[in-house]
Amino acid sequence: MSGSSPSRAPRDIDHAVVRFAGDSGDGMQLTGTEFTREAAFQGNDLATFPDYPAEIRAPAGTTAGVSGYQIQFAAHEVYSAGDQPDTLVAMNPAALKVHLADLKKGGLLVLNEASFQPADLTRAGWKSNPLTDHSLDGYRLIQVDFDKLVTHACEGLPGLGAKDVQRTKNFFALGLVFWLYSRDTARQEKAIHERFAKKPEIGEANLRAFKAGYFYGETTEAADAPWHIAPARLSPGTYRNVMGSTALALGLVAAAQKSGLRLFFGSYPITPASDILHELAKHRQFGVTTFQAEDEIAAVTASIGAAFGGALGATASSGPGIALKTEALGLALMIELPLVVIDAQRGGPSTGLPTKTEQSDLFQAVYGRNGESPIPVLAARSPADCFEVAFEASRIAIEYRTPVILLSDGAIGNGTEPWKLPRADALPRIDPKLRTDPEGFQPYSRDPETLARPWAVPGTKGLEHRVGGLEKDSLTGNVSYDPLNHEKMTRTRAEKVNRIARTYPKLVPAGDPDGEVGVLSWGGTYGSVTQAVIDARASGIRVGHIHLRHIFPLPLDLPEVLSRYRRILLPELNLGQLRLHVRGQLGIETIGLNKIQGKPFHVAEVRSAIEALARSPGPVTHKELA
Amino acid sequence: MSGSSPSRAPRDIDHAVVRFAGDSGDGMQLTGTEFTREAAFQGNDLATFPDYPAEIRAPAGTTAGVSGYQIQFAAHEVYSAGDQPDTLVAMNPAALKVHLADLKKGGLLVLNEASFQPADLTRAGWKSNPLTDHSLDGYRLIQVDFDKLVTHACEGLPGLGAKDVQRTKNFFALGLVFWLYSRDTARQEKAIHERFAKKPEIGEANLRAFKAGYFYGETTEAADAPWHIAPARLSPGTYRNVMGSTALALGLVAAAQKSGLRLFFGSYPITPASDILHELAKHRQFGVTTFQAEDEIAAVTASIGAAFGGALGATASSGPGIALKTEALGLALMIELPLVVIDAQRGGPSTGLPTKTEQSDLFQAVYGRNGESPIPVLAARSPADCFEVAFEASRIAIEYRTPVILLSDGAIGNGTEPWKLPRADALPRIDPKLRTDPEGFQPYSRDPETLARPWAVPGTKGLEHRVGGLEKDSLTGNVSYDPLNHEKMTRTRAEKVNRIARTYPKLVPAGDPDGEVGVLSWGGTYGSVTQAVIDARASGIRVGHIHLRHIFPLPLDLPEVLSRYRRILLPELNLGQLRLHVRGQLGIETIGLNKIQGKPFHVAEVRSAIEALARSPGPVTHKELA
Amino acid sequence: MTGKLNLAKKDFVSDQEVRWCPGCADFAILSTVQKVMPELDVPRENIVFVSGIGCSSRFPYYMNTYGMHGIHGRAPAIATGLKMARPELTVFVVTGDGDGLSIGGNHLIHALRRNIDLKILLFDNRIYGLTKGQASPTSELGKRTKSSPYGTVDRPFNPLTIALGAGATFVARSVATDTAHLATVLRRAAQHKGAAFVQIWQNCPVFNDGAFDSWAERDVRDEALIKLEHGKPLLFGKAKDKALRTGAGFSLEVGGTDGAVVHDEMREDLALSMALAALEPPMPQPMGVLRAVSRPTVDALAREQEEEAARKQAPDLEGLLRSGDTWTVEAQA
Amino acid sequence: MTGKLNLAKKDFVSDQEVRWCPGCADFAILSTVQKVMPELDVPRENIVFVSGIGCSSRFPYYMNTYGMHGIHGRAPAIATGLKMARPELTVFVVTGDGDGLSIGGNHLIHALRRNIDLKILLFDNRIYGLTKGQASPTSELGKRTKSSPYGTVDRPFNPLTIALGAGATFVARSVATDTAHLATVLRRAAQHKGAAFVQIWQNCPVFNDGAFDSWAERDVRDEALIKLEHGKPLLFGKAKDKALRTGAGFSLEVGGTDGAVVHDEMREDLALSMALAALEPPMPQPMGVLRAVSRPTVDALAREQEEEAARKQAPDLEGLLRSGDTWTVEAQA
Ligand SMILES: Cc1ncc(C[n+]2csc(CCOP(=O)(O)OP(=O)(O)O)c2C)c(N)n1
Ligand SMILES: Cc1ncc(C[n+]2csc(CCOP(=O)(O)OP(=O)(O)O)c2C)c(N)n1
Ligand code: SF4
Ligand code: SF4
Ligand SMILES: [Mg+2]
Ligand SMILES: [Mg+2]
Repeated sequence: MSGSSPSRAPRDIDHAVVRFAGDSGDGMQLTGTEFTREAAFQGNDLATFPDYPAEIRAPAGTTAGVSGYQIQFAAHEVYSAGDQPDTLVAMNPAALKVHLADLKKGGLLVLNEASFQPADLTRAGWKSNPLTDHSLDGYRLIQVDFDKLVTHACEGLPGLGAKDVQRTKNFFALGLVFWLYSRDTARQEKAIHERFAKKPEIGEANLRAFKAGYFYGETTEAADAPWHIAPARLSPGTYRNVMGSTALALGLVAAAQKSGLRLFFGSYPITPASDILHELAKHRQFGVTTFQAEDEIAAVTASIGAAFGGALGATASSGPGIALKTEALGLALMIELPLVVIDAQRGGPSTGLPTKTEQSDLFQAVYGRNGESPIPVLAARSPADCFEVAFEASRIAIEYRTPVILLSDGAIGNGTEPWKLPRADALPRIDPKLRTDPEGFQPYSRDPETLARPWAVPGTKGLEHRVGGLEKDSLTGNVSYDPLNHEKMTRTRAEKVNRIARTYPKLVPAGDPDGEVGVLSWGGTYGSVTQAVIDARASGIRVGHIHLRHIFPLPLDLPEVLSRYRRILLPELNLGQLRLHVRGQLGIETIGLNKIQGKPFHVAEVRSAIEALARSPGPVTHKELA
Repeated sequence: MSGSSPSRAPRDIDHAVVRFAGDSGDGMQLTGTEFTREAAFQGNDLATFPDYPAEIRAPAGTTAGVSGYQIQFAAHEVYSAGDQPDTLVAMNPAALKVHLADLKKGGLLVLNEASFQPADLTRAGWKSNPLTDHSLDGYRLIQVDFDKLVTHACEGLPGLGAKDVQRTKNFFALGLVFWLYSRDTARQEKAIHERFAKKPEIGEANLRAFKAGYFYGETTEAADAPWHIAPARLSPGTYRNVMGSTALALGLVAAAQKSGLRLFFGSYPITPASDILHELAKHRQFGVTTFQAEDEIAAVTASIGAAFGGALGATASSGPGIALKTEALGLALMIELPLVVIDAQRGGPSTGLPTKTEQSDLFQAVYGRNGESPIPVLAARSPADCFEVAFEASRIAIEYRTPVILLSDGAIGNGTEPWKLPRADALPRIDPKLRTDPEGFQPYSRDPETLARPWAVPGTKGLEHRVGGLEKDSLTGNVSYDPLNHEKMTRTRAEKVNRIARTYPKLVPAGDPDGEVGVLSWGGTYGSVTQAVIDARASGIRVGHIHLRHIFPLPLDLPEVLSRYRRILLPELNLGQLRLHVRGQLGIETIGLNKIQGKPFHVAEVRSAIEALARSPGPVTHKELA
Repeated sequence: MTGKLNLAKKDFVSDQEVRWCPGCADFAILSTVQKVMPELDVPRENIVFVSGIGCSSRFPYYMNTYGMHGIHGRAPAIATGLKMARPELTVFVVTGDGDGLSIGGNHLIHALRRNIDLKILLFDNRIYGLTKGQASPTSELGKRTKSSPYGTVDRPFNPLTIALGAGATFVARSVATDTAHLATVLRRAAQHKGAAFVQIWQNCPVFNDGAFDSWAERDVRDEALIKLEHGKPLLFGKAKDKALRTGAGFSLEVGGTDGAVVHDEMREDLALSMALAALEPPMPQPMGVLRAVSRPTVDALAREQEEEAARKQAPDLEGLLRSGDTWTVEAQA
Repeated sequence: MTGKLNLAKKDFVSDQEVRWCPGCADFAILSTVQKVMPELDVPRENIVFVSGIGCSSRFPYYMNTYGMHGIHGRAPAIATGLKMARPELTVFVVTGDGDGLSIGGNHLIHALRRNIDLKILLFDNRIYGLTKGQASPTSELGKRTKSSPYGTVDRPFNPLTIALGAGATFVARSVATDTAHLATVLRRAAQHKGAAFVQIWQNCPVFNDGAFDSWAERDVRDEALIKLEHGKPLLFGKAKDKALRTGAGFSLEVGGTDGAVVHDEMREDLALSMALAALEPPMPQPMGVLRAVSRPTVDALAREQEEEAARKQAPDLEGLLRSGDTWTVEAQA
């Protein structure tokens, strides 16, 4: 077998979806990340979707322990990690069991033959061997004995046990997929060296496995590979591939820096929010204090204490932890101090599906508190968008002296995409307008425009005052049980939050500005909906896409914009929470597309819904698409 | 001055509103309660509204420390404690300061002259003396030196200090008001004896003060008193004057008894929910375990543990405490066990106005949880209604294996009204259908009608199983991460709760079954709205009243019933929570009447709104009445 | 097989696949608990395992008894409600150092204070396992974890002093690697009437491997640990040649075996148990039962009040409804 | 007037009317705190009082400093955030036996474990005042209250053993009726660098009148209490003729003054402080400072890490955004 023959010269394709799947111990997340970095360097646009099991390491070889990582990369703009993979790498029978159904018909399947022993098959729940029982008919197969090949590759390497050698299998798979998509190996080889700099013998073994995989590709006849995907025409600038959780953290740091405040982040670990804490904990030099509290209540109340001290207070959790914070959010809105609360949503209710994604905390965010307690709610739409939304949430919190809830989710937080980096000095300054002048100071006087109250921080002479959760006098802030004062304050707090909507930019639908169907979306469905609208327009439907960053208060121009479409489709990963919210707030009828499976929408699911609505002649009713 | 002259024979009137107001140390709640008992014995229908200060005992003589108690009693049916008092007893200048504005023009004011010393006036915030500065023009005045008269009355009584004597002033006031409304003194005298049986000298002093007050009435020329209010034509039966909190407790006990279950009530004290705990703690012999937990989270989770053990689990709190319980409610709905959660609403948000009433926890009850977490929500409308609603909430919880939220509020919980006692043996039995048969047992199989799962209790051989907050397999209840199973379970939990609406009785509007205006109400506004609708109909308006006991799911016939009225008025003690809920759930437009002052509606406020709507010709819009 | 019921270890193995990482010390604890259970001679259906959230809190799924996998930190409260409602059940709580001492610390100390009859097993791996490796309240000062890349700044709890300080009537420590010792301690805890608190050192090979090696490993443990035996002098060392003695100014010091303090689990005052509990390296750390005193349990006291109340006044719903001042309105002609 | 700042008691009196019941011991504590404040010589604007909810938690309104009346039980957590964000401030926490030991117990023990530099004053009236008289975690066993008409069934906490068990570096007790002693203890707490825990017995004349009379009243207290003085033998009694001595099997016993144990607040091990803390009637109960040891505070350590990080790498937002693998897309022709 010689070098690549002319018949094997890469074929140009414009995008691909690859999924790596294996045991949680198999290093699939690392493999995916490495592949992603190279795609980014090659200038592809891309989006990723990691899919962890709930167990740290469920028994090896069981379906419970399967970990997956999907990437879509393309020569054009990419909005989601893709529906069905074109290529599925399955490191063992359990991974095959879990993911096979998703593979595109005719797609490429890369399997480790060695792992299909009877015991493995039983552990994975296969009744018979899929390699021989025609389960795989209709797919293209690359079936290799990974175990043997990595053993060969590492032969003669000193200081390595058999276990170490077998641990390199993921790099074998990576090499093979590099070849399939004709990726540049030089950068990756360097990266392997660097990653294992402290354990050079392990580095060398992985390198050899990686090369063995690559060479295996070159020598195999399977498939019509290799393919080539040209760089996307991204807008000029410097990029970085960013995880949503990282971008959230950086957005908070940037907002603190641009407002000249300390950042205090009180948090308690919970999937999928913990990574925000991990990221922020690294950046102490920015005046960032991270505090791993004893629980979520301590986390949020410590952040409130810090805000009283003049810091930008922030906290993050997921649904169950946010539930615990709700009492304290009432305090924050009563004492009117800046606080950013990130809810990284996951499958609910209760412990639910902790490692899966969902959009089912909207009700909790908007309505989930005792008393009349309006809190602005924003939602991030994608990993890179997290930066901007965190910055915007901080701005609102600081300028309006209010807690703000930012909804993210598991898919956004763990997902990645190329982020065109803003220039730090081009980011807008946020003026915290700290009060220092004792002259005429009243703790609850208000800015006539924003209705914000003065932020007077301990250490400032002459502004000593007391705040608390009892209703306060509308000027002095002293405790007040006066009935009319309570009505006034309740309405003022509501009005203050409503005024935030005045600062929103105009809503501009993507796609058609009016037409048959308007698709209204929020949060992480952005990607699938964007692509679905592009596809549907390509097939001749007049459809626009309105994506909400601001969930509460809703944009003032939303009713007008929605009225331009004959009917409104509202896809959500829940049973219709924004649908009810929009109807309740605005009296607007929409049609829901709802999925509650712990997974993002497929583009195709949204597209068919658009098509169905564009076709259907019936009257507009408020319902869920059957 | 001789005995009563003919000119002073009691005049018949058909109802009266009396308010007692004084320092928190003055015993106004006791005075009110005593007067109420006598009104009940005399066969009047009645309703009461106690109004506590937030402080235990604020500095004597300040407005912060004023405590009030209002009663409406009548020869006809009574639905609220009344808008403006006909008679106001003000024990000191602070009480006068706080309550004067409420007194009906021309109403009767009973004052303790002795308490209007300059220092008292200053402490109460009077700039000048209201007794002399014409502040009281337009009211009829009975101005007496209570201090002197009780001193005289108690003269010669052994074993009494001056302080003890002064403490009898409230009984003086009581005696005077007894005379004003020509109440029977015999029963009251006996009651005083019994109450102070352990301290007869104090009893004697109070008795003398009481009599002195009564006689003072006889000898004074003021007002056109005495009045007489005949018994109301109540439906035959045995009655008891009951506080809302007591009725809630008894409803729980009755439901447990009728289902043959133990009652486990885990709670943490908070105003105005604590009295439920206090009441239940007395009834140990009914297999009632009360558990004062370390916090609200322990309270609810202990109740969940008890439910797992086969008890009817229950807990109660107010807004801030319910907020803390929300995470645990997710667990309860996931493991599908019976749990009754009482939210005694108070002024919010945060600590808010703890001793005041409000209806602002509807959002929290219906929407305030992470994930898709439907929980049925009921609301009590009055003190006596609490019994039925608690019984009904328990029935739903047991039959559907679900947490149920019951909304009460401060005014209902502390208020009283005559309760026509049900016969214990006539109360319906609740069948908990405990599972005992191991044959074919599946922890998450479902009753085809209710979708309830089996309740299999530890101690039952062969039914050993594990439950938890992770998503569960739709049959075995084992942990399941399967995407389609999650969708199925999410929809099943929603459907189960929706089916509860099938068991509701038909909605029957009070007043006109169709017409100009339909008034939709829920919870504690029931009384004011009922009276307002009666009054409005009397003035010729065609108006009906639809009161909701079931807040979620909403009654299936609600849209049809509402459609019979030209416009719907929705009065609420919040900024429009049911309004948004009804619009969001049903797309129905209503017009809000909103008050957020920690106080119930006046009948007149509701009546004017009905009149305004009946008159206004404009189109129906979803808004708040300006 | 043991006891009248003839139960065996396998009777306590559920049909659920055990999902811990390979090498996790939780396996050893599970197996030891399953081995000890038959000895209690309690019917399976009368046993309940309640847990919070964490790797350790998966425990109930693997026990073929009744069980509840609760929410994070709340297991002692859930179990308290269960036990008060059903005092006849045998209730175990399984929790972790995060679950039991971080978010759930308050419920834990209140359960101990109340002396509710629960057996509380705290699997202490000094790390958050399930959420992948953050510091826990028992992580040593300066520990670098995902959430503390510069090292933790907060000093750890000593679970034993917390438990004793809260008034626990039974406090013990064992380690997953010494299953024989663990079995003994579990047996003692199960026999105790009241709240029994057992700290179990448990290695997490994935996120905190070797956390206990420096003292709990076979080759060092004789010198680094002191096994407590009721009524016996406090000796340790391979040759049992070292002892704890009363030192200057009311303290425990290490010395020769003469004058060794004699261990007494049943002492009412806390002085000795607390002094032992507080020992940390380089002093030998106590293993075994530090305290075991007898006090009425809250579940029993509450049930007694109830029975007493019922004796005084039989439950009568009709009477209850009609209590207080009532009056009757007659049907009118 | 005291100190360089020439502050006086009246400078610490706010304009808010004090709203406790007549006769409430909270007045005495307030007055004592206001009296001690000037001695600290800290500018008013650098002082913050943080509280939870309860009668006692009204405290901040009455202090003319910065203050926050928080939510029930969370004051230690609020104050922790404040102090970590602003280590230069002097932060007091005021809490009650319900606020601090029931709902807030966990935050309290974690604040103590972390050694965050807060002065935590627990007003212990052994009852829930604000909610009108339910049992608290320090109410004595069998107490009849609104929530326990048959008497409580749960044994109370000893706040001192809890605090010591949690690792508190400063633990003390005083009583509102002995304001001179209280002032001394408050001064000591304020001077301590780290988490200072002070239990203050406080009579609630409305709901729990006389709770401490049997030992804290003037006529009995010399016999029933033992005032601790660092470096002095542990003597008590009117004539100082009784002492605490080392008893059999490592315990404290009452005896004559010879061989009295000498009090040492600064002992690293817990044996003595814990043995003292655990003393309950009929043994004399300790008053004063049980423990005062020096440890780095979490606020200082965190701030050091930050400064260290900034020294190593100056904060550079542009650099932060651009960290990791970046690539550049050129404008296309
Ligand atoms: C309310 C809430 N907060 C946070 C979490 C996330 N969480 C799950 S387990 C855990 C800590 C586990 O640590 P530990 O108790 O030590 O158990 P281990 O996994 O080490 O056995 C955390 C923080 C959660 N599930 N719920
Ligand atoms: C979340 C929450 N739960 C309950 C309450 C009600 N509550 C207010 S103060 C208090 C207890 C007060 O007792 P303690 O801390 O001893 O203070 P004291 O009034 O005795 O000074 C309770 C239960 C509340 N405000 N918030
Ligand atoms: S993460 Fe650690 S504690 Fe959790 S299962 Fe794995 S090894 Fe055990
Ligand atoms: S209730 Fe008790 S603690 Fe509260 S203010 Fe009154 S006397 Fe003081
Ligand atoms: Mg752990
Ligand atoms: Mg108290």
